[in-house]
Amino acid sequence: MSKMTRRKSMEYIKKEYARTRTMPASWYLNSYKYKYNVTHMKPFLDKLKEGKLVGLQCSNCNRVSFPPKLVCGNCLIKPDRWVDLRETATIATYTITYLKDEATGKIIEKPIACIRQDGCDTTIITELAPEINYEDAYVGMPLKIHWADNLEGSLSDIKYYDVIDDKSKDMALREKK
Amino acid sequence: MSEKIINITKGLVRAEFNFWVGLYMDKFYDGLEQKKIVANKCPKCGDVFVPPRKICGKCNETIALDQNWVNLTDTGTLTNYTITPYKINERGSRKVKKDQIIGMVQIDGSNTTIVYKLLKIEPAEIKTGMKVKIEWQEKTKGAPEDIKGFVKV
Amino acid sequence: MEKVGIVGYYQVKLASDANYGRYEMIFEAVRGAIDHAGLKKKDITTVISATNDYYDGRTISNCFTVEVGGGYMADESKVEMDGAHAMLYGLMRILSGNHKLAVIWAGSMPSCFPYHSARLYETDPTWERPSALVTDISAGGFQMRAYMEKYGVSAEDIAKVVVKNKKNAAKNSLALPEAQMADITLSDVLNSEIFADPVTELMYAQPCDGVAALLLAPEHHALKITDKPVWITGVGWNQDPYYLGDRDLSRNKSMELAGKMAYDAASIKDPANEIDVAELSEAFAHEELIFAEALGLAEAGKASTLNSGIDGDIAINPSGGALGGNPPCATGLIRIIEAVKQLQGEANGYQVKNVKKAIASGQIGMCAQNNILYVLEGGGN
Amino acid sequence: MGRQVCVASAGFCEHASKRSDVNMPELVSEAIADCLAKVPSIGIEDIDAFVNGNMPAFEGANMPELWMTDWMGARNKPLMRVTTGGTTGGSVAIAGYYSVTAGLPGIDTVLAVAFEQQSQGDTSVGLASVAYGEISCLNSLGIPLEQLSRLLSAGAAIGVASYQATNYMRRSNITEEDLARVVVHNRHNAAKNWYAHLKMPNLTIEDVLDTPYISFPLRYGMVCPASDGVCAMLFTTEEKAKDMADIPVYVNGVASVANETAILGYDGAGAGQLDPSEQLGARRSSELAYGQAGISFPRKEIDYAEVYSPFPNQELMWVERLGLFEENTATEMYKNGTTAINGELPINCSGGVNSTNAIGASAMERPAEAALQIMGKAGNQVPRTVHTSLGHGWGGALNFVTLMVMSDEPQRKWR
Repeated sequence: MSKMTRRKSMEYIKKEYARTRTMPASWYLNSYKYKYNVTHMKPFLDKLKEGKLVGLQCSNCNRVSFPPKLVCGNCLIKPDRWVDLRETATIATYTITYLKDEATGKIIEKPIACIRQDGCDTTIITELAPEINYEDAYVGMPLKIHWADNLEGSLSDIKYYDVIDDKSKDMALREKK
Repeated sequence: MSEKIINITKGLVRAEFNFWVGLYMDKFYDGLEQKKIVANKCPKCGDVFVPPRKICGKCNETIALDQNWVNLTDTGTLTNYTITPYKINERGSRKVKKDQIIGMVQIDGSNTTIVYKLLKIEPAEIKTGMKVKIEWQEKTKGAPEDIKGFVKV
Repeated sequence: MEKVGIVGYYQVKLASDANYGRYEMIFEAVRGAIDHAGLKKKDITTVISATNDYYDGRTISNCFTVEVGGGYMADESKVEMDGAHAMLYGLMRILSGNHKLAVIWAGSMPSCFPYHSARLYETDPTWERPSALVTDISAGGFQMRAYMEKYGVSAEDIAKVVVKNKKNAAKNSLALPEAQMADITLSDVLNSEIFADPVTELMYAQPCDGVAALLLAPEHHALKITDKPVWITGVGWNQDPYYLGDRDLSRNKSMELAGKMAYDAASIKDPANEIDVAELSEAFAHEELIFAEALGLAEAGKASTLNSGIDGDIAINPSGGALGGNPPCATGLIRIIEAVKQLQGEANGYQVKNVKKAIASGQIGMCAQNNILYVLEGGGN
Repeated sequence: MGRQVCVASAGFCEHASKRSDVNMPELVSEAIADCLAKVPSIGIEDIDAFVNGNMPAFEGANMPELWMTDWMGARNKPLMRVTTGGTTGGSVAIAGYYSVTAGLPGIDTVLAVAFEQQSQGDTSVGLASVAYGEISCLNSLGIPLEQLSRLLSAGAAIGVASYQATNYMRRSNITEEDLARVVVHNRHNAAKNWYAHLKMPNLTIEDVLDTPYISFPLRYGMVCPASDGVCAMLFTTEEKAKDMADIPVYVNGVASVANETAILGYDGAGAGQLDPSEQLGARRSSELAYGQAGISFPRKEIDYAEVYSPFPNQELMWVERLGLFEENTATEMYKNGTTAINGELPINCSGGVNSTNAIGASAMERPAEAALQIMGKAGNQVPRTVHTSLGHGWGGALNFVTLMVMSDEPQRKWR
């Protein structure tokens, strides 16, 4: 699939403009702070430590968020009902970025996936099992959690996601294509 | 709910910018490099701008790039000043021990003011309306810093 | 101009370093305003916010606030100025007839960003910004000196404004705790440290954390929501040129023109007698005097002689004004909310008697370069 | 009830990757001059109010409208600033519409200006800082920074559109060749438009497919450029527009519905959009805008559309989501020439965002071009008479949409 070629620039009708001097300026984001209320995350992280998954459900519209949301945008209230979630998930979307490695100058592929935990209505970015070739990934691919060896009550407890075997006729058709 | 938990994280990155000054300002900075004040003049109302501008805001008149240029002297009048211990840069602000004296100076022959430090002067001596003169940086490079500040004539 | 009503409002208590998350604070304000009016999320048709990318430390500062600000599936937009300007856009949207409930929210958290640097980013990057001498601090100093020298006003006259506002703020439970000074004296103000001579530290409105929200509805709809809506009868906004040398700093022409526009719309001929309360957002104490003169509440150079206390001839900033807490972006909106409280008779502790007409203003830029003024009436007081 | 609003004129400056000869205000003044040159009967002093906007963090200047007051001709005039990221231009145009329709005393003619001079900024840090806070919150919840920085690098490269492309390609079974065809369509159109940036009259599908991936499934050749540019639009009342322009363009419907964010939720929470190519916000916006304009069959009633598509998959997606074509048929329409300049429903004859992208201005260039097509003054004019056209904008974390429907006839009065 990935047909890498050397061609990088494309010709177009260029216009030339006089070059004037420039004045430098910077925006120092490192003198900024970001504040978050994560009180609602506490029960969720505590459960992760026990190896369990929970989502926060809005009692008005029943949508479940994982990780929990402070406010349900649909109803403008704070969701307050915890529901158990299964360990299975599906790929919601993914992409592969191609970045130049500063040191070697080689192009490296860096995949990113967003998954949707079964039984919830939100997506989150995550890591897939290292043996998965992203070029075989597809939207809707079924997954299962691979827990970390030591649970410490943070999102890193979900080490990555393993693929569940989903061989079926339509999938076979897809592979042929 | 029990005790609130507030997470505070710090930013890490920095964005760099390089502002094109444009042809009008470029000509002005060329002048500064040679320790000269180059201004331009609105052909309609006759106002003289330091630094030069493309458009006169008063008459909405576009001033052509190739004409209406005037050379001004390096003397001017102090129209306003303030003394502040605060030093501000793009990273943050802090209080410094030595107060800085900042003045608005109208270069003779111009209708605008420029803001620079007043040097070698005691706060008690300063009066608005007094005559001041540019103190040039020894090495100029075509930037606002070429003018070190203003001194009393 | 058709009538548009203010039907609900909410302001988070100001704090210099609030124990709040950003989204939590916005949610509290918006939810508070909706509850205050007794409405639901589905009633919201449009949301206008006022934040600033450089204040929030992120590009598209309204990108992630859609859900907490009530904007989900609503017609949403952001005004990158003061909250009072956001209300202007909300007002336009209501007047268009396309919308029947507008949520306006505004605010920021200066405890999280270098405020003066963010203001420095406003200056001309090709000329003034590299040397960083034109700043919000030095501009305030220039402005006060220009005003004092032109009209022969003394520093004591300006310190009196600080004393009045800080004492007023002490009665306002939502004001910044550090700015609530019931026992402040003239000499405290004059002897506080130099900020930008002749401005002293106490003459400057300290930026602080805060968010405010407000609801607008067209006339027929407003009457269904509340029995004492406050009507917007006039609005004017205007902008001065940028370079300080192009302006006469001793007066504020943009406020004069904004005032004229708003007064014309509200058919106010004699502002000094017709207006009962003025809530003006002053970044410095002297700006209150300059604004009062620009708005025709006093003759040029004579604003310091006004009796502008809560029981005075015309109450200016009975809530304490911006000197009682100045959350960037929210200040103007809070001024409007305070004026609404006065008209509805709900300003507990600092209520002015018999208020029929009130004005409220918002500003942005160095030396209040862009100003907006509202004339508010009604409220059933 | 609001007044009828017309677009009297629209103007641009020349777009290029580096407008190094001018500073920001000077660039803005060029577009304003072009805009006013098309309405010779009025001058800058006849404008009652201004609306202004850009994407400030891309340019390192906070509230640049304060600085450029004089260059815009806005000295001692009412001015409002609206910024909403990628949709800034569209939001500014909509704010211009609302300023006129509100009927505030003395505000009849409003000039809306949107601009961007990206060459002086740091677009990648600017884009990354959109989500910087959310990323650091996720990091504090335990996701390693290395993984998050990949998310940022994808974001910085081409926004969040590559995720959207994955989803869209899965849904509609299109190939990369279909994407390349859209690119060729746009760049050929751009070659005929005077102010456009990437003018490639001889581009072929093979050329596009011969470039490396930037972010799967998007290739280097498919991605929009970063331009410096300005767009200005003049809004006024029906009566005044009739004096100013030969063919006044009536603005009949506007909408800018916001959705939950995609890919990243606020505060480290889950993101609400499950499928970023679903675009509920766009669907709701088109319902609203078409409703206001009295359009029941967009496919039949709209003659010309300018959609905001930095990436080709988006162009295909938007025309479907906005109801211009049935789902999964857009590719076919590009193949059979329906969307070409002499086709049944020409799309992006200006070259679109894919050829010219001054981010803050782009979303305004769409309604501006759509209006000029009705007036018959566009850079790459459709030969057939255009009666009703559409200008669209997109931005944020795939969650903002702006829409403006215009026509040569006034709004139906049933509303």
